[in-house]
Amino acid sequence: MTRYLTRRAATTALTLFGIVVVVFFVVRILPGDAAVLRAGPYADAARLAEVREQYGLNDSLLEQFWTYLSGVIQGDLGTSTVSNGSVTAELLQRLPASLELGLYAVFLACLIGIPMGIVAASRQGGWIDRFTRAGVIMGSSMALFWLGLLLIYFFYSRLGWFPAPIDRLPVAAEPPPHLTGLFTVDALLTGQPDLAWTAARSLMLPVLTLTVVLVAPVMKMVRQSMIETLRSDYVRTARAMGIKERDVLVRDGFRNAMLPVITAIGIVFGYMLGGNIIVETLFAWPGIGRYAYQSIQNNDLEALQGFVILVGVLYVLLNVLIDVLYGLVDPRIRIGARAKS
Amino acid sequence: MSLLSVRNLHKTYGSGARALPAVRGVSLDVAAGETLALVGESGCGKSSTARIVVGLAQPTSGSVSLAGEDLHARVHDREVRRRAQMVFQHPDQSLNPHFTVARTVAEPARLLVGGRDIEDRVVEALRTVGLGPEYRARRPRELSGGQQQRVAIARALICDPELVVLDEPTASLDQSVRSRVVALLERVQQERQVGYLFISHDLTTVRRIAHRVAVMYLGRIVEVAPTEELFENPQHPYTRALLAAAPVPDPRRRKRVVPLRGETPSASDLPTGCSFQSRCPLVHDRCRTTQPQLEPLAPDHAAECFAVASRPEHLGVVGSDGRP
Amino acid sequence: MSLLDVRGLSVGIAGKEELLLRDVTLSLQPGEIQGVVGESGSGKTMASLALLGLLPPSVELRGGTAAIGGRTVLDASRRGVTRQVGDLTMVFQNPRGALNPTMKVGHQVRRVLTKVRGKSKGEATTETVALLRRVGIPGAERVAGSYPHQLSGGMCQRVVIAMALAYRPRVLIADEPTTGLDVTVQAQIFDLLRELVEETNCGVLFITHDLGAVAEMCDRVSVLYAGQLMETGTTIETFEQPRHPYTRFLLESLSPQESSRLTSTEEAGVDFSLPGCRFAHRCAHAFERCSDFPQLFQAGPQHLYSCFLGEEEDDVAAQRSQLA
Amino acid sequence: MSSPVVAAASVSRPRGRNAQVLSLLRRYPMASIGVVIMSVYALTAIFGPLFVGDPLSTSPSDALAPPSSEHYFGTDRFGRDVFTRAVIAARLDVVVGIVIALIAAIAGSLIGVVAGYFGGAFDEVVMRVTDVVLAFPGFVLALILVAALGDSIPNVVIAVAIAYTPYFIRLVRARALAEREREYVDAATLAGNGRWQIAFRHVLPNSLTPAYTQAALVAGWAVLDVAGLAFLGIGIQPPTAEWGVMVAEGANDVMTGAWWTALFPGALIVALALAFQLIGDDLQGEKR
Repeated sequence: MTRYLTRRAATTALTLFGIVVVVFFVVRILPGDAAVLRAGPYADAARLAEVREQYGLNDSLLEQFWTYLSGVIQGDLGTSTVSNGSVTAELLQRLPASLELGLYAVFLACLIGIPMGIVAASRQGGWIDRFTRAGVIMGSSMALFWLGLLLIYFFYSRLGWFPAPIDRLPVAAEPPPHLTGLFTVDALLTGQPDLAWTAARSLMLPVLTLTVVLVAPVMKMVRQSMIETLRSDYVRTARAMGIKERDVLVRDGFRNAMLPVITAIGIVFGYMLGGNIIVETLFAWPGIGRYAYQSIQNNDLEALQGFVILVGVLYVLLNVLIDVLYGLVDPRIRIGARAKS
Repeated sequence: MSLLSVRNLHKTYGSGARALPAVRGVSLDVAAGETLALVGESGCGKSSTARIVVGLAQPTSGSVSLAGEDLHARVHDREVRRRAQMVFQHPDQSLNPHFTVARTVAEPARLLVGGRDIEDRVVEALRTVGLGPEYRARRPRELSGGQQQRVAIARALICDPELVVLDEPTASLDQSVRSRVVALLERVQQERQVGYLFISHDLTTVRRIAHRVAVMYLGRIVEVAPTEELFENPQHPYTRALLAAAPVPDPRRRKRVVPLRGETPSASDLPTGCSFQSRCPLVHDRCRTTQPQLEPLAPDHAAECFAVASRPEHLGVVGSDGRP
Repeated sequence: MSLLDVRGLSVGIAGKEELLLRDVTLSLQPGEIQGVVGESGSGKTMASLALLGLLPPSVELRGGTAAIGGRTVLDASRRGVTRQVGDLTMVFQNPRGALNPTMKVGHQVRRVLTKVRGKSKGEATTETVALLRRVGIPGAERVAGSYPHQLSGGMCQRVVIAMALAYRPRVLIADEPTTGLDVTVQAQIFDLLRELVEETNCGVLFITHDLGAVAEMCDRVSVLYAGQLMETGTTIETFEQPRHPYTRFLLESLSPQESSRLTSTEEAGVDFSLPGCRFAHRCAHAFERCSDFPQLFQAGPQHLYSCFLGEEEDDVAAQRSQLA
Repeated sequence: MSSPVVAAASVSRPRGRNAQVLSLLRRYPMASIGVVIMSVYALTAIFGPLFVGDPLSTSPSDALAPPSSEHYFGTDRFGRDVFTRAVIAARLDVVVGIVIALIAAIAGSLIGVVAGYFGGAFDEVVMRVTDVVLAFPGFVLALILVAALGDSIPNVVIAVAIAYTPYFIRLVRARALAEREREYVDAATLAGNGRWQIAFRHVLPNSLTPAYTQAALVAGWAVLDVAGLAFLGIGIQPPTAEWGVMVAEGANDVMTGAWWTALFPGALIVALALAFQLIGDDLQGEKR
């Protein structure tokens, strides 16, 4: 097992390095002068020189990369040309908002998707199966931004069930003390259930938007891998040996279908990190997604670069976690065929 | 001078602690028009040997020569490549699903022999294996297992090879088809004097088609003899156990046999001395210390076992005539 | 009164008229090993899946009844399969695939004892190790703690047999239990099955396409072709005086000459919508009566076959009705 | 239990043209609906512009007019006819979706088969590069590429195509790894083929099957991504007639009740993506 982990660590480091390289050079292939881009079109020569000095634009590309890389390793993602603040700080300050939105959406997607997938697979052809398949196709062809707009239009403008799609809390409400950064959790931890409920109400529409899109791949993957496991010889043997259907479904069916399901959840996390940008923009949600959107609008390339690297790192670490989970779930990976043949 | 001669062939997969010696010093000869069967159970190295002999894999050491020429030195030379061909075990897997029968059979002729009469050669090859010209446009999925294997045989024969290696060619065919393919192979051999290296674990088929049989265990040939001699008078304890274990389709000749104990050990942790010692009813001290070599017992009949010379008659195997 | 009595078992493809299995009748005595023989696609596995209620969703039970020790376990017209614990279970062909890859081997045996036979955890644990030892697994405790991918094919099949032993069935169906295993391991598994039958006096349906295995293992044999029972009798009767042309075809195909015009089932294809005998279009003796569904004719006290040739040979149609 | 004999019995060979079409409909019900929707889009894309006016002509007087016989989809805040713009946009969105899928499929398959069949250093490099590209969740990579390359339609197409190429590389590579072990590849070696001939003449054709179904799904997702980027003002810019742009422009109008400006273009995107999903899902189902 250790050989497997060391190899995995090496590939992860290589991938992270690859991300920084890609991001750094992609942003640099911009037509036009990097200084003009940062200082803005109306900056005079002096301002341009100052900017060049500040961002080390005079050094060779490689030197710039080296300084940038050593910065990233120490967690410094550069300074925003708009706010002149540290990109890292600005991102970390906004991360909890995105996580709260994303985690609830992924949790809901699994809460709905996994059972539906299992039931659809065990009663193939039944109405649940047909409903699930329709759900999968609808979910994977749903345009996130359009869905968000519709939900806002119906549930806020027409029915008024939910608060205005602006920010995490109504203007009047005071955010809870910062423990985890997740308002609902912090509010509950500090004994303010009604504040938690208000925060939850603001969360509902954006989370619902994201969940509809995230639930599709989970349902599809769970259903598909369950169907394959339920067709296996060991399920047939368990049934022949008189094991009750419920035990077979869980202990033989789902237990062996979990590998592809874990992969699906990994992919769903990937969608979430990407999908956040649209949902946060639509709902004016103060997360890293919106921060990315604003940095594009203001042409703040340093900030955009920081965002992409953060998302990339998060995603790669997530994949490592998934690989570790693989090892725990599947003995074939955990214990190679070392026993006697 | 024999058509194929293999001298002291070794093949080890992987290295160091994880080394897996699949072939441990195999030597054999096949004459033109002769069929040598390589018999043994999974893990004995017969398939690895076959792949090396036909040039699909490189040996770790040892030599393979075809009509006196070292095959591996010039395996990319069209003239050498043409002379050794192979028929595989799974008919549905050994034909490219996207190719028509004609294109599959024509390929070796086109690439190794060339010339303009490719079309005629394809029709001729198909006729040899009992398939009419109407099969040319068909795809593998439209054919039955038996027909697919016939196409594979036609492909192997089209450029007149001198040696054909057959890796369990009838193992995945139904009984009725199996016998007819075997009969076809025999007829082709008589007509063209082609040599066969026939790999199999099905002793009934081996007994019918082979002139000589070599029994392999854990990467070594433990016994080799003319077919009838081997089936009538098996010497090596493993050969005896193998013959005794093979079921015979005759209810009157049931063998109440004490089956061989245990299973073939893994090649990665081989014992010193004879590799069969952990399961052999005749094992004694010498077997545990030194590796026996192939000793000639009778003309063309050799076995690798110390106990063979002083073999006690009873051997603990009832009805040891072992005739399948 | 026989242990297992299957009458008129019919199975068809959902939403289609054709019957994959038609009017199959089988009877099995306690302590008897009966071979169920047929080429691929003959429906031999389908019949056993029907008895266990494990038919794939695309196939449905169309008719027939089955009883074990007089108690109905299958009645197509009423509640379908009403199998109870200890009635019957099945061992499949692919041993390594028949074990849950993420569950320890010992646990898979133990859960039959606890979940199905209602034994306590402690009792079940000790009995599991005993069962593993009973089926000839060396180092039973260590094996109980390992996973299927760490065991050889032969070992996995022994574990599945241990599971069947834990279930303590009155009828055990073994579907090609040793196909794909080495011949020496197969002999060990045959030996084990014979011992278990003598010890528990259960009946075994041994499904195979290998006539050698039938001759070696089975007291009686039933021959299936395209979902129809062709012939049933003691192994010696069926091998030495085969009455049904298809049984003769199977036996003859063991060693025909290439010349004999024997087309395999795969090449000839099967028309499942035919009302009469489905072998007619390949049968040398076919005549106009063959378009009706052939009844069972009696060639001996235990020897039946479904072919109208029987009408001329001995008019026992009356006796057939008494048996049905 | 689908042994050849049983399969042969249950699928009767249809006779004649309509019987064959009928049997295709029965075997691929969803894909057929998908194809019907696709053909509607194709027709709109090809002939649509002949029947509608200029998508850019504004008439501030009847801005934000609700759907009527005169303006089927109503008008936007600049008074432009939403229906006209939607029809013109069809050509852009349909073509973009298909082109992205094709580029990603072809590039991915070629790289995948070479990596899968030859293995070695090239395979290792390809795997690391795909890991890196896949580390940017689909949308984010396209975002930064377009931000860097500049806002133009070709740039968006290239950016999104690059984001989807790794899917095909992984798919075809995995299949090539499996095909490489099969016996017909050994037979091809014995027949005198060189390694490159085997890779492209034997292994590639047999490794493409998973790529066809994936291409349909990717085309659907690509349409959504391009529209999403346009919604964020990245890549395709106003005033170009493109459904994502139209939804973005109509977004604030929705708040004030002019729902039609965003509803119709958004619905058209979803329906197009749906068509691709239906085709892809049914083909994939068939493979299982």
